[in-house]
Amino acid sequence: MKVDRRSFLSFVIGGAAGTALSPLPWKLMDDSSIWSQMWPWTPVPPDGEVVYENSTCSLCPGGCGISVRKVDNRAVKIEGRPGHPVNDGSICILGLSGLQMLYGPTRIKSPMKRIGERGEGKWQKISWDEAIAILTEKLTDIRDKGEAHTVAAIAGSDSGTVPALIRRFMTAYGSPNFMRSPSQRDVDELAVKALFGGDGRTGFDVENADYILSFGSGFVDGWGSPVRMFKAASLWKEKNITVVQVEPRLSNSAAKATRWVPLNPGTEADLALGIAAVLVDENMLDTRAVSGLGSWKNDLLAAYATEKVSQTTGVAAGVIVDLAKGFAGANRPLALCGRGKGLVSGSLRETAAVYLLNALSGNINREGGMWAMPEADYIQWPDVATDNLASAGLVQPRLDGAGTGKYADARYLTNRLADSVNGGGPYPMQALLVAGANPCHDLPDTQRVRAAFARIPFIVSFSSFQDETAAMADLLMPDHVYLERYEDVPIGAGLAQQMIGLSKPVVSPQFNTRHLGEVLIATAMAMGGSIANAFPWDDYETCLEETLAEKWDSLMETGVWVQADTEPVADTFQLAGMDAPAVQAEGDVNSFPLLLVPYDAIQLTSGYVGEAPFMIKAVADTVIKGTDGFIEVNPQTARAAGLAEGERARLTTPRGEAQVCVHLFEGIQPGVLAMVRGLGHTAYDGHLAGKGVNINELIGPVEDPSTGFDAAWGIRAKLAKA
Amino acid sequence: MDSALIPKGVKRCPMWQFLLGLGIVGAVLAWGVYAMLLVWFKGLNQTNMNDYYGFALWIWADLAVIALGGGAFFSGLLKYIVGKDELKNIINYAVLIGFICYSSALLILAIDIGQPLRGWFIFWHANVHSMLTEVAFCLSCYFAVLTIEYIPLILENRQLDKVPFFHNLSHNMHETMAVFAATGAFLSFFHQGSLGGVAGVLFGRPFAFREGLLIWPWTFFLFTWSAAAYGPCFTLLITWITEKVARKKLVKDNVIELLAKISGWMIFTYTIAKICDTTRWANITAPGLGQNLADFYTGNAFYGYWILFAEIILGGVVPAIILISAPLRKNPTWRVTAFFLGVMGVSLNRWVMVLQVMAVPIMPFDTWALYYPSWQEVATTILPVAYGIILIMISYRYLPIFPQEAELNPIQEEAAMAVEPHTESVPDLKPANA
Amino acid sequence: MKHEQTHGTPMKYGMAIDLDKCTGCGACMVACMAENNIPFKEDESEKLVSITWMRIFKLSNGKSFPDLDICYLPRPCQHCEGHGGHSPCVSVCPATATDYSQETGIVSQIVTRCFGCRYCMGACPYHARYFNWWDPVWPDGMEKYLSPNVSPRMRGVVEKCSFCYHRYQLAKNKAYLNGGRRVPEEAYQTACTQACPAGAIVFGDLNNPEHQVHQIVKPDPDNGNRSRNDRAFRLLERTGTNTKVYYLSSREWVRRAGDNYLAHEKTGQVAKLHH
Amino acid sequence: MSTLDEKAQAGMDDHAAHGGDGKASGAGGFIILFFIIGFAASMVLGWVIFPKLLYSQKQQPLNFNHALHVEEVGEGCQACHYFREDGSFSGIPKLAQCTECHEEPMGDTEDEAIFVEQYVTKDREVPWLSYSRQPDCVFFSHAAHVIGAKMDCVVCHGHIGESEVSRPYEYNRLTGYSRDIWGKNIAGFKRNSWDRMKMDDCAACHKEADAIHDVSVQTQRGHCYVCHK
Repeated sequence: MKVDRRSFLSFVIGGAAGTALSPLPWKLMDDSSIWSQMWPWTPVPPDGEVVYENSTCSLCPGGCGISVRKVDNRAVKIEGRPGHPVNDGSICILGLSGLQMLYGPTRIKSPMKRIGERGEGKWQKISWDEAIAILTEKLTDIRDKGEAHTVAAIAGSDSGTVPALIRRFMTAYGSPNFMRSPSQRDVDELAVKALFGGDGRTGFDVENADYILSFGSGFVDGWGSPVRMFKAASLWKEKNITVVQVEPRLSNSAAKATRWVPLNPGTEADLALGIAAVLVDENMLDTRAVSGLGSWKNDLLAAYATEKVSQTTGVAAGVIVDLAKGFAGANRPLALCGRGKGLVSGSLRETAAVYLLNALSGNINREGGMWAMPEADYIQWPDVATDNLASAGLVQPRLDGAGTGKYADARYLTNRLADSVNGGGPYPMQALLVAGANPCHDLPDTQRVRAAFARIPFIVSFSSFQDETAAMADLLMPDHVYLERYEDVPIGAGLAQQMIGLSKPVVSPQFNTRHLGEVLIATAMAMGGSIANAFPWDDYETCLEETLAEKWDSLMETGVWVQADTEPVADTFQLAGMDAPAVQAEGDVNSFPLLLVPYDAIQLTSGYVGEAPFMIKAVADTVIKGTDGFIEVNPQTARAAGLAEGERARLTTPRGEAQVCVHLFEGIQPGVLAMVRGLGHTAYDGHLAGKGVNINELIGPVEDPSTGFDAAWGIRAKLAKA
Repeated sequence: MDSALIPKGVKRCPMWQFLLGLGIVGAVLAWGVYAMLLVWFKGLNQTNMNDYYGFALWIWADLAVIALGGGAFFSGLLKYIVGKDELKNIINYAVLIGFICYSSALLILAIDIGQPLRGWFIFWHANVHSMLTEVAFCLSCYFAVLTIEYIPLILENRQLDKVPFFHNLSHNMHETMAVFAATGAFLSFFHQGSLGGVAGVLFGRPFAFREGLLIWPWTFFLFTWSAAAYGPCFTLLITWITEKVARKKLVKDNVIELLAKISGWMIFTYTIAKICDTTRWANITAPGLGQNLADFYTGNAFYGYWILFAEIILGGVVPAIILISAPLRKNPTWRVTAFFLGVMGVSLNRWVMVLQVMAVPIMPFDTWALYYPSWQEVATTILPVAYGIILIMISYRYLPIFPQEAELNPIQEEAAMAVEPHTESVPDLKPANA
Repeated sequence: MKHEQTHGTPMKYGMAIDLDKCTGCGACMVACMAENNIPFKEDESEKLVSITWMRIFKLSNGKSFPDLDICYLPRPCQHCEGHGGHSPCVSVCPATATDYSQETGIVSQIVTRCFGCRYCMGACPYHARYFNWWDPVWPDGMEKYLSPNVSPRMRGVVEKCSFCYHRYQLAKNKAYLNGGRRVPEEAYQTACTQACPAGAIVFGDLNNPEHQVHQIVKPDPDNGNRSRNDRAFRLLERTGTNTKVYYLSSREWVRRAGDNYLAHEKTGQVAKLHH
Repeated sequence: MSTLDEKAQAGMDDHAAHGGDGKASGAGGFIILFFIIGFAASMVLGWVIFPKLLYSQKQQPLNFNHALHVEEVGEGCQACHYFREDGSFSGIPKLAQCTECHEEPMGDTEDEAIFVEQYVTKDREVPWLSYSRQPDCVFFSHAAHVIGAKMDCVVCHGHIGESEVSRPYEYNRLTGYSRDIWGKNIAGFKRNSWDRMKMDDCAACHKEADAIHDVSVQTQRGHCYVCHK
């Protein structure tokens, strides 16, 4: 037969009819839509049994209780722990993002040693044994040369067993150079010592106060224990309490306050003393707890006459009197200080002036008042028996100068580290251990810090993450993250109570990381001798359990231990520190007509851990857009510079310059520019790196002459079209 | 070469010229196809749409081509139902343009949806409350009608017509065309209207929302009306362009003028309705929702009052007057100007009803969102234009689209030559009246 | 369920968000992202293509320094009831991928039904609906924290806040086990409510006088569910969206910013438009 | 076809009709034959070959004897497939549950040996293939059905509890889902309630049981979130 066109056509028609009557097209259509409903490349989270594990968050000093939801072995969500004395079920944006850090790709997954140039990012994976051997050999070498003191350590904090182990290691090794990341805690401790005469910190009973006068403290921007402060701020709203926020910029805290009092940047101390002067002048005082007021009253009145203060601060005289009356008229007024989150050590004069207000209103160590809390003392280890090498090292002066000469009262002057290493110190630094800190990003004048790091021959980072400091290291010995390890978390952060939280391993370690405590113990063992003897524990968990002693069981059960009654450091407030000179912004007014001030935002960690993708996602597009970082400018100032919203500009300070975008903001005084702290990372991955500008590149430490602490609150700047 | 396929009694450009033209437009088409594949394989991130602009250039293009394709149903209605028989001389082209417009719309929709493989859910899991469901059903049905209307035209190709089956099929289909025209008009009423309803039912968006009649907002009727009014304008504009390109007259002036006049009156009445609608909306509907005109036309860089003027005066009143007034209408320059303004007016109206709707901030603390399309969106929007030109080129070359062409352009000496070669190409079927 | 509805009045889940307390910290946004497997990209600063079921808007009173005042407004899906359950988005979806439940008052979004026409996004005046412009990709390892309770979405579909409906489903499972059907107030709370450190969000059944949200809002069914609380307002109440998220503010300028008003109109005192 | 041809013929002129007559009837036969060939071929393709191509089979990691276990443990299905305290359903048991009894090999079957050697001693979960796994977008509440509506497992799972061997796991190559969900019969016919578990099957059963949640304004049926997540 002949297959012609018609036959073929017929075949095709028959085929089409048959196909239409078969399941083929319909099933394919259905199945392809079902395929599109769950593409193989879209993850399907496995189901399983749900359990909740209680632990303590240590991503900031807040000490919140967390409850981690797990599905089989996976942690899937971090929630606030109901009933916890700090946060009672609530949680902050950082705490919520913890799992992105735990499972994130920027973790350091195993110990590594540098094989390329420093900072080049070329690493070789090594075993823990090898890592400990390298560290031991290096440290032994230095020590054997009698130069133990040239080794330094920077930790994120100095409380709790892990920092104590670092410090103990340094002592046994023979170096006085243990440092901690700077924060307002520095000046607070010093102020407690100066004003109350003992070691301790302040605590604020914010929940029971009935008038709040905050000198720039970002009570809803991350100051103190953030979640606790958020809850307090809501409580203030419910109780209809007057909250006054004094700061040059309309921060979120200022917006939440009943009254925002803008003032000239850096004049908080003047305002506080001006208010004190009004209190004295109008005799609205309760001086029971204050000693040495007598003759000082006249000095105060002379130096801080209302009109004069008004001129300095830019706050109208009427307002100053108003604030004084409001403060004095309240039953339990409370003044707070520490700008933003309190990330800078700060000025003693300002701190003392604000604490004075609390003292003058008679609310020291009282309900709703300011408490002078003693240091936590649960770590009671026997003293280290040092050998000769160690003893010789320990008597050397510290690299940062703290504890001697004009810095006699300061414990740590980490802000002076860069200058010291760059040639200003008594001796060169030969090795640096960094744990829980990221100085290459977080210390002011980052360029100089990095230059200093470049001079240090051997740097060990214990960071869990690929941060800027780890990038400068020679040896990476990654710690577990807080969800993988045991650790005690002493909760300071402005609480008027002594509390200890316990972090527990919620999941097993995800990578080949090791607990810092374990590494220290292992290294000490490897070094032998008196160093090994200083660490009489088999492992960190034993150390922790023995240290916490009777608290251990209750901590394991409830996750938090609260000391019932705490005896304050002292009940008497001595006048001190207030006659120090004011700290000025660096730079010359003529070349730098504007002022740049940093501000803190709760969406950014502004600390050791880098922001998780979730947090960056919650940042407004007037803070970062693409990789551009913004500065807030009053429209008047912007007009004068010929800049419009979103426009790129060149921001120059005596310390550096950067390209920024302009965000017009009426909430900031003309002539002042504000930039958020915490951005401009160069490490981590594309979710964080390269976004915005690190304000620490533009600002440098300004020494408070009375303490040596960095008290920079801003820097002079100029702004021009890019 | 292909002269056997070319309708009798007409002259076409040489093959090389035709192929060159096809090649140029084909290149544009290929660019569009490339963009289309990009969108299908990489997803809608290839566009500049965003969460404020869920609807953008493509939906505008859809609405615009469907309005412009309205010439098909309306001239069908006029010819087959109303009985304006002269329109038989342009109805073929109206159908072809309609076919192109509607197939383009469906293609763009297929590109526009985020999950093309599930596009059929709109039929299978239809939500009867949704205007888009109504659109999808009526649009598909009407596209089927247009296909049915277009098929006899294809079958009239000289070679196909020689197949007795096709010849008869075509003949029979012609006979029943009135039924299809009526169906088409009915379906068009609904889908044109539903497209208007798409914006009008958005009661959360005061700029788009309209009160109305029964279940439909006013925009439902305005869209049907405007499609009927401006669709013929587009048909006439394309006819004019085709005549310019072909460099010959294809449709007699009396036919053009008749359709132009009807279109003019339609535009006139539509514009009155539109003005009434706008007045009511501006004075009652929007203020009732706490908004006034200034909220919609100020405070941004693009959408100003000019758009109202351009749409209603330039695109409505002016073409209406030109087309209604006999002396102006008979003047080709004025007439074409009116066509052009009309097409602009209705396209602008659709733009406003899609893109300005998305741009206007609704929550007082929200801001204007402006948008510009990505090249992929532009390319995929030009794709149907290229496809349309190609289909017109082929249809014009091989199909007797314009019944009056031969009469208007008598062929002198080459007539015999043109017929000759085809006898070889189909040896066993000798044309009856060769 | 037929025999279920006889068990009592249907529920109407809703929220009251106290803007006096809200600090704009973003915990609700991140709690929502973590709870609902919301994806993220390297650059999320282009907010118009950034999926945030809960989004915080910054409102300002428009004044100059130092009289400027700002207020943050968290915006989940408002779960509009519209008229009889015809919310703006639900009524326009051509494929019934979103519906309104008379039993819970929740507007659903079924991403596997959605084919991505985005009409609902155009219909929603709150911009509460988000399109998956990209395939969701979690950086290596991070897919480990994904919750099995919420199905990750694929490219090309619309998604939005569900009032953490899966928590209701789970709570109901437990209720069944305990021999009941009703879900107690504390057993079903959204992730944002739970996380909010300022305690600004209260969630519950607006129909249930025992629920805190009812006590705060005091909805008036005879007046289009308007709140009887002087501090309360709803977003774009005049459009008739009839939302179930109520906002509270003691500041008049904030309440006025919640809706469109002609210059002469008084805040919160205009007749509701009927359609 | 022939009627059409006749019709066509009528339209042709005499000259053409002459030669075409016989030819047309001969071709007509072929034409029908070709139609039938095309039709039959595509029917075979669609009904026989296509399902074979569409579905693939996998064997379970080891053979599981349900019948034996049911006999041993008493208590019925709940002994191993139980409700957790939060009301969720445990589904296929984890290894830990099995090792409660199987720490040491019980009996001397080959499968028992595989189980103990490969999984128990190595502490590896058995990668069971779940015949009834619904797509990820589905929320199925066992509590609502088993506790609330007191339904028997058999209604959805069939008589798997009586099986002595694990049947092969069939899955759709395109979607990856189990054939138990998407229908054993390619034509979509169901003999038993457990033959298919697509959304329509849920709906049909709910309708039958008069358990229609007519709360969705749009569908007049159950709210989408009743069964979706």
